[in-house]
Amino acid sequence: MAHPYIPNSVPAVRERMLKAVGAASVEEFYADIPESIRLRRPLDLPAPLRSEAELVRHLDGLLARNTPGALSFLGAGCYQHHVPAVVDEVATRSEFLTAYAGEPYEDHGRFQALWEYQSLMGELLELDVVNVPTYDGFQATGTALRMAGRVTGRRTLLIVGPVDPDKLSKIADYVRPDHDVVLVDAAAVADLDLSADVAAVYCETPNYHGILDASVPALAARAHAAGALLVAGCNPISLGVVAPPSAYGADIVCGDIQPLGIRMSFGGGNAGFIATRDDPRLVSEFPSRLFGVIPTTVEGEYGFGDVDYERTSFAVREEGKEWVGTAAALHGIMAGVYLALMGPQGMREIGETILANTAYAQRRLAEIPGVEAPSAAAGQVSFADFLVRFTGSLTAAEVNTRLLALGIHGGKVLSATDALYCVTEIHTREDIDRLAQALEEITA
Amino acid sequence: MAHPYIPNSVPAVRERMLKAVGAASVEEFYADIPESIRLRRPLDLPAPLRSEAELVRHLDGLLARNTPGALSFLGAGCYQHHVPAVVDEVATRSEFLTAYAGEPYEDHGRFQALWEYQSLMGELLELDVVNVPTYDGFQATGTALRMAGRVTGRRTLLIVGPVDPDKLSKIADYVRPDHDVVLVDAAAVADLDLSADVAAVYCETPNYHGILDASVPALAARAHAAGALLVAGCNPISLGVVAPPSAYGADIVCGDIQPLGIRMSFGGGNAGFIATRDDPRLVSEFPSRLFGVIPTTVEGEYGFGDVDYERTSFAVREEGKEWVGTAAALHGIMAGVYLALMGPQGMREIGETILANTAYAQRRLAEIPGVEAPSAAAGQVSFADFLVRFTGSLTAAEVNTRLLALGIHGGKVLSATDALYCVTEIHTREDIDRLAQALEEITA
Amino acid sequence: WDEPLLFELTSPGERGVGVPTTDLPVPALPAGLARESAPQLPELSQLHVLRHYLRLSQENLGVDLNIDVGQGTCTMKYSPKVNDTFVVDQRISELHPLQDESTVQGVLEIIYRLEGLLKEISGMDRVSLQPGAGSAAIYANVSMIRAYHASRGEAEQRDEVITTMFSHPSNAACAKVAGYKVITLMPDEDGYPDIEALRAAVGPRTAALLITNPEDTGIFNPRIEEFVRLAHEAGGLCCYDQANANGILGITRARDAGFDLCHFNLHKTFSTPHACGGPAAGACGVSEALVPFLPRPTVEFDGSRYRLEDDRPESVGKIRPFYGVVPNLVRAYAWIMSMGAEGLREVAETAVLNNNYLMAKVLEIRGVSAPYAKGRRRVEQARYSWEQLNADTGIHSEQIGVRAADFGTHYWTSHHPYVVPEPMTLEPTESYSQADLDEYAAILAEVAREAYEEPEVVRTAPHRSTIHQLRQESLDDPDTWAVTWRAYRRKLGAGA
Amino acid sequence: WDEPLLFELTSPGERGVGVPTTDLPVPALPAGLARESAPQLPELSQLHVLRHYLRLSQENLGVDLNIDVGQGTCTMKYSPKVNDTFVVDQRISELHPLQDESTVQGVLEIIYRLEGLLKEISGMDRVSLQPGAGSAAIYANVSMIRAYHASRGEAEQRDEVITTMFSHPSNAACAKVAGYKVITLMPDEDGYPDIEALRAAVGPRTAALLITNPEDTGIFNPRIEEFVRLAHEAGGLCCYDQANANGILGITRARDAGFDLCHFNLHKTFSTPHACGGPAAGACGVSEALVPFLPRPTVEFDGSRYRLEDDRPESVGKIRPFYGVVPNLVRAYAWIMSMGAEGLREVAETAVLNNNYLMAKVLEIRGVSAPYAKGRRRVEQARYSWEQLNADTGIHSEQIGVRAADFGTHYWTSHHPYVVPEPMTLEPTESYSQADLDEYAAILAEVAREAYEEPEVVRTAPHRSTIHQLRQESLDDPDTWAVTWRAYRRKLGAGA
Repeated sequence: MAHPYIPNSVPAVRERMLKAVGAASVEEFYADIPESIRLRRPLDLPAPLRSEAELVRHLDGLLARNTPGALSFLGAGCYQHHVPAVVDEVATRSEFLTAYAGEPYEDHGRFQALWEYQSLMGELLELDVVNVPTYDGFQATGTALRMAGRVTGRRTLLIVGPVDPDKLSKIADYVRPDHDVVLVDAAAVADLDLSADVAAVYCETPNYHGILDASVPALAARAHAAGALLVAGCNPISLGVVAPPSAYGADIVCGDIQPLGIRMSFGGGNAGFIATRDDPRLVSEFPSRLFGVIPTTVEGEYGFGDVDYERTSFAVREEGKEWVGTAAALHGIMAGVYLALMGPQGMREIGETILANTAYAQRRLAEIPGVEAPSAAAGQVSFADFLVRFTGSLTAAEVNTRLLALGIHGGKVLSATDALYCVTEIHTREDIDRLAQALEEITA
Repeated sequence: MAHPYIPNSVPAVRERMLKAVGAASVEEFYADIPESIRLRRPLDLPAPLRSEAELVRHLDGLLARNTPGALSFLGAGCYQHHVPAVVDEVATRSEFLTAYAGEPYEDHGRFQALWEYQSLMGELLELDVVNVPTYDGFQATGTALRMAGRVTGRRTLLIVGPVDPDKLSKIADYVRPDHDVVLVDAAAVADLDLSADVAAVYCETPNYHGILDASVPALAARAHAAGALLVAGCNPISLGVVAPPSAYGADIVCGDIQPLGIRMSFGGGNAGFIATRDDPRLVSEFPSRLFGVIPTTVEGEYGFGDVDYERTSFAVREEGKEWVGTAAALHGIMAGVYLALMGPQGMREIGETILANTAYAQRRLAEIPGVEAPSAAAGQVSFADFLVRFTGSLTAAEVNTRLLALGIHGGKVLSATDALYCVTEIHTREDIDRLAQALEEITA
Repeated sequence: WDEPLLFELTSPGERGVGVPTTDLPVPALPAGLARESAPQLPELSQLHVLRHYLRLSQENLGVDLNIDVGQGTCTMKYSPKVNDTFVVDQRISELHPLQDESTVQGVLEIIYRLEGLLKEISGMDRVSLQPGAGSAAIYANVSMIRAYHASRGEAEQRDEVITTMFSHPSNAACAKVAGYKVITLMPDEDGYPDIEALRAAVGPRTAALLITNPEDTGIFNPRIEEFVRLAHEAGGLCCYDQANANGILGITRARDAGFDLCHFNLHKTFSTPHACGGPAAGACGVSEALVPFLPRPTVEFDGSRYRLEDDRPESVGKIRPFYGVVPNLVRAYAWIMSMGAEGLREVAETAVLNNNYLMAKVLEIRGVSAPYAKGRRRVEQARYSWEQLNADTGIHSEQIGVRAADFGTHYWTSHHPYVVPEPMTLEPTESYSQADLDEYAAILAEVAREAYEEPEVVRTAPHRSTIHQLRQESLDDPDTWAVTWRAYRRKLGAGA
Repeated sequence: WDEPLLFELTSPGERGVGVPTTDLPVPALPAGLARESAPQLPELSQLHVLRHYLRLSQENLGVDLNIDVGQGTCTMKYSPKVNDTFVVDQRISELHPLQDESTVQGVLEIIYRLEGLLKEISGMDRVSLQPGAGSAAIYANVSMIRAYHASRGEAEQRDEVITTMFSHPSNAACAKVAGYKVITLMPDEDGYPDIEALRAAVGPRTAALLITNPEDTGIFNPRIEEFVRLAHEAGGLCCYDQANANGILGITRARDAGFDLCHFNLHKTFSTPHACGGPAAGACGVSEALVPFLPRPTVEFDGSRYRLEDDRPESVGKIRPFYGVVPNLVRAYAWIMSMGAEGLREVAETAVLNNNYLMAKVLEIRGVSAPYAKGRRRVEQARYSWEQLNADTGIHSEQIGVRAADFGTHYWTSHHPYVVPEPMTLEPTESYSQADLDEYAAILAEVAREAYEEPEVVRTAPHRSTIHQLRQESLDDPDTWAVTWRAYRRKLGAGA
């Protein structure tokens, strides 16, 4: 019986084709594979689900053991935002979903959509060069730091905390042979003597704790004075209201575009961006593909191609900058659709709503005895993520367990007392009040 | 603030356009609408959900009050079958979903897809003429009977029961001015004197009770002998194994294509088909559009257009055959995709699986004390739908209430004792056993 | 692409999808009911079926792809993608209509709420959402009219229905199916329905007046109240075909002009997608006197639970299976909720502005005119005439339309008979931008220029379509028409 | 279509989607952190954004639309639509990765089961599914190799990695990033990796051998066991790049040849869609000795509950955020489950049959050859050379490819440097039919004919693409390259 996914599994067709190539059986094609490494038994796998109906039923049984949709205050690097239906519509178009690299002619659409993504991010970041997305923000950060290292020829990377420990783990692994990583507090940077070996100062706005740190804008001058670059992370969805790092002198800006219209998917919705000024010294250090717009032989027509291809490992293998490969292009197209839908007005509104919700949530929770909002208490403004401290008898993890029983996901637990909560534009005032009431009950 | 669905709601644009047409305000365009009928207040509607996120949340709240997915034995005119993902993929393509009638050139794809649907149904039904779908099987039946009436010029319509009372209601309303409807049992037909006023004998295979009635094939000869037409309903998904009505002499075949890859959608998934031999006397009585394949000025190229357009109300208003309008074209395209995926092998397999499951379910349920399967007991073969009789203390409706508490939808209640259950290819043996066990418990 | 026919792609032995098979015994079928040979369906792998239909889809346009202002009377507006997401949701798509009411409260609530919204929008007392489309709703209304007169013992006496030439042909055709004689009023010289003709037509045999307003010409009948009064005085009912409601949402309502019944096309005014010609959805609004005759069931709410009420003894019965094209009811509900009163009025005003803007642009083109009501505005659509261009060049309106396909768009002429010679009906709705309207008018202007300067280009169009000019003759000849591949093989196929 | 740039379609004041606004006070931002002017994003209505991207999509191909056998090494196979339905399901798409484990048992089970399937398919002891794609998996493997040697105190000593020229460039590049010197073995005259060169290269500085097999030429290295033995004898690890596994599923496994590590590209062999270049997914398989170094967390099962284990002290740590590209893990799981052992073998055998069939067809074309291993079969892909055609006509392989676009398809040459002159790499996979392969070969034959008979047609191609020939020069010049619209406006735009 032919398999629906394998047209030429029809026995008569196989025979016909074998005959056409003069082979007695497919074994002939494997002549180069020595007997000693041949697997002479069937793979030990579960019996196949041959009908689509059975497959759907099997998967449905597994998916039924997942529970989405509860009221959730989780963020910490993966954000729940409303994804406009048009983003999904474009992302699921066969033409985009099943294409690959292609060439500029028959896959013109993909080149244009990705170049437009770069351009939209460029407007948001106020920078002229944005890459075709890399895997995720962790990778983007690792690469941005390595780029700074190559530009400066220096070894030390100064990471201004707080930074997600998982991201730090990735950075440490990724830069290990060439760089030393030093983690410092934002507050401590002012006192630090930036030695001549500092390649980059890395900071985030908002940072891991959601804080828009007032001390960040001054970092660029300090870094530049020491001959280092300022590498800045940011959450792109904040940029309708928050200044892009380029505005305060960042040399390389990086982060993750998951918030821009890409679903959380249990952490599968990431894609990393890296952006710089249009300075050949920086541009030539990108490992990623950079699509450029170019004229064609017909006046007024636009085409697209790779900028400075000779940078890449595709062109020169290990002599290229790091490596380039399949990464997260479709997420770039999706983020492009998102930004096109939002426009300047939408980005401003969403930024304001999130800022207002974050402030309200901290205010509201801090009213509860035994609950504190330390950043807000310190006069700091947070965006989406914010710190909550439980000073009563329950640990943050215990609070979460009790919240879950009420159908609420509490924040990411950072320590016995602290957790990182998150609100976005999808949270209503009533949602936040519901959390507050639950916490009042729990901590009472 | 501009509405995302109304580009020209931007105030500056409106002003510019008003100026371009020399109008002071949109009021001028309404000059012909007398003041006496103007609504000089805003409509009293709920406040709009201006953001997509709020709209989604509102609808999600409503949809959360629906419970799909329980084990269900409901059929009776709306069938749960597996819908291949490719059917949905094609059905949700913007190009098909948002197009309308179009013309043969710029909307060639739609014409071809619908002609192919007609052709696929033609193979299944072994008939040369199949319409672009009408609304549903009820409408198709009403029209098929009216066609028979016009062909014969006679008044009486002999309906061989059992027939869905809702369908009978539709037929009665639809043929009222021109026809008298007489409902008879299949068994009774043999004894009936078919008078000279009979326009059509109408029968169904399988019928409302799911029965493949052995007496049906003989009806054609009796009808034809009396100068009447045999109008036959059938469930198209049975036709991989069950003979098409054309094989036993039906003149007009009709029914609903919902089983062919169209989701139930609370009864919104219908579309009606009507098919005949390629006899101009019959063809000229179709009210629906009939697409035909035709050559173009380029050798070997196919185009499509309307066959015998002058039949239709589009062409000659009330002088046409009944009427034609927007009906259910996309459901036709979907059924076409379904049949193309299934092929002869798939249609045979699904027919066999349903026959086997229906027989097993009757056998299994009839083992339970107080539960009978009267059709099976009478030696009749059923397809998908089948009768179940509860002879114990509980009514069929009470049984359903108790099944629901166990997460099972019982069949459609027909009377205090009888219900119409249904199984398809999606039911496993274990599903049927689970029903049986539940009924054992309930009726014990 | 120039995608072959599905049947030409068959490769014996391939299959597109696996089906559950069973070890259970398959019962033998009664004599004569067993299929003897397999249906000659094509055999293709899944990718090949998909590719075929994806390519066909790319050979099609739609609201989303082109500037779809040319299908006048069809109200081609944007169908928001978000509303599609609700109906592919299993909590709609996988509901069986006979499920226990306790498990479908959400969908019943949506139907109930949508009825409420449409009651306010039309001013009527109840609304049935059962009809499958606009013409089905017209038929349902006619059936209710028949039941109403029958309930008063006037079924025999009242056997005439009056409609107008610029109302949709289904008004005439449905009335005929329901057993009525049809009287069609022609327009007066200004394009308004002729009130003198109405006066002559009404009488004791009048069952109803079925009328569209604005008519398909985009002209609003300003004497509509008098039309209604004349029909009422004769004892007839008045039924409002609101297919063209898009330009008057929140401006004027069926109730305000005294109608007894009305219908909406949810796939037009209320944005559900046209789906290549359905599934659509129709809504019948009626005044109190007609409520007993509404199709069954209705959805009722007792303050805590929604339920289906089937016990309606005077009802005309079922218009279609179950309760209507539910997915489109959900979409229409969502659309209205995303609009609100202010939004609906903005829709109407923008649609009307767009139409009058486009009309001004189109009337600048050589050879085109907008017959009737000279110098007056239109509501949301307009019927134009290429009569002058035809007189000058011999090119017909249909040919202009075919040539427009080369520019990635199209238009529709009008229903038959062509009262307006060489017609073209445009309806830009609120969905298209000023730039779209400018571009569309520019395409028409270019084709008109060609008609005057290079008529062969127009006459031999299309040049950039999937296919070339059709040989239509064979469609009306029983010896050559081919509605299926079977018929084609038999009649025309060289052993294909 | 020739769709304009998004930025050219802007219409100030329009917007594409509404956003929740709030009455709550918006806090003031710290000095220097408030944005001073709105980003210059385009402003379009929803329909116009949608139309733009739908038209762009129609200017693109993909596995579903064309005979996508020309992207050799990429394993362009059918991605079943049903598998997409699982990942748009909210029970995957709306899961937060930090949700309590009790609420995500289903997805954890899928990851755990997929690991089990890939363990059997590769023969390895554990598999990490965290890497975002193939190259990321290569990097993860190199990082584990580094950690392994470091754990044995040999980090300093072992600073060389050996790979082959016909292995993917990321093997070389990732090793370099991880701090290794790279030694690249060239093919011997039969196209097999040169074993003498390997003998010369291995030694106490060898950290690992990174090797693809079959290589990108489609040639399987029959001495692979000896390669592994030589590396092992020198104390190095052996890491198998299984990007080209599609033709050998169930035939031979990484474990069977003695490898310590391997990786799969789930978007190649296991059918997850290529998505214009990702998101993809990578899987790293390792033998017992390498298990401690796997990225954290792993998914563990205690017989009743699945959980994430983050406490892995020797782990290389995080390779990416959270747990991998979960949607693609779900798709790959579903695909394998729809295949089973027999199906996977059928995939491999059919892919190899298709490749050898296509090769026979292609080699009939004038001007093309398949260098190396003359007369021997290939596995699932083949690298061809148009060297003869180029010598005869001056036409380059790239030009043949561009002309193929006019026939609705395309192909890829090879990675740089072009060891095979004028290369073309074809990999038909199991997804395409005999008729597809015939058609594809016919297109190449036609273009080759043109190259010989009407070379200008090829030289000036494309003729039927969205756009015409590109002026590539500007892409390498900092004064003219334009990665964004901002840059374009500044450098080249006439005040655009």
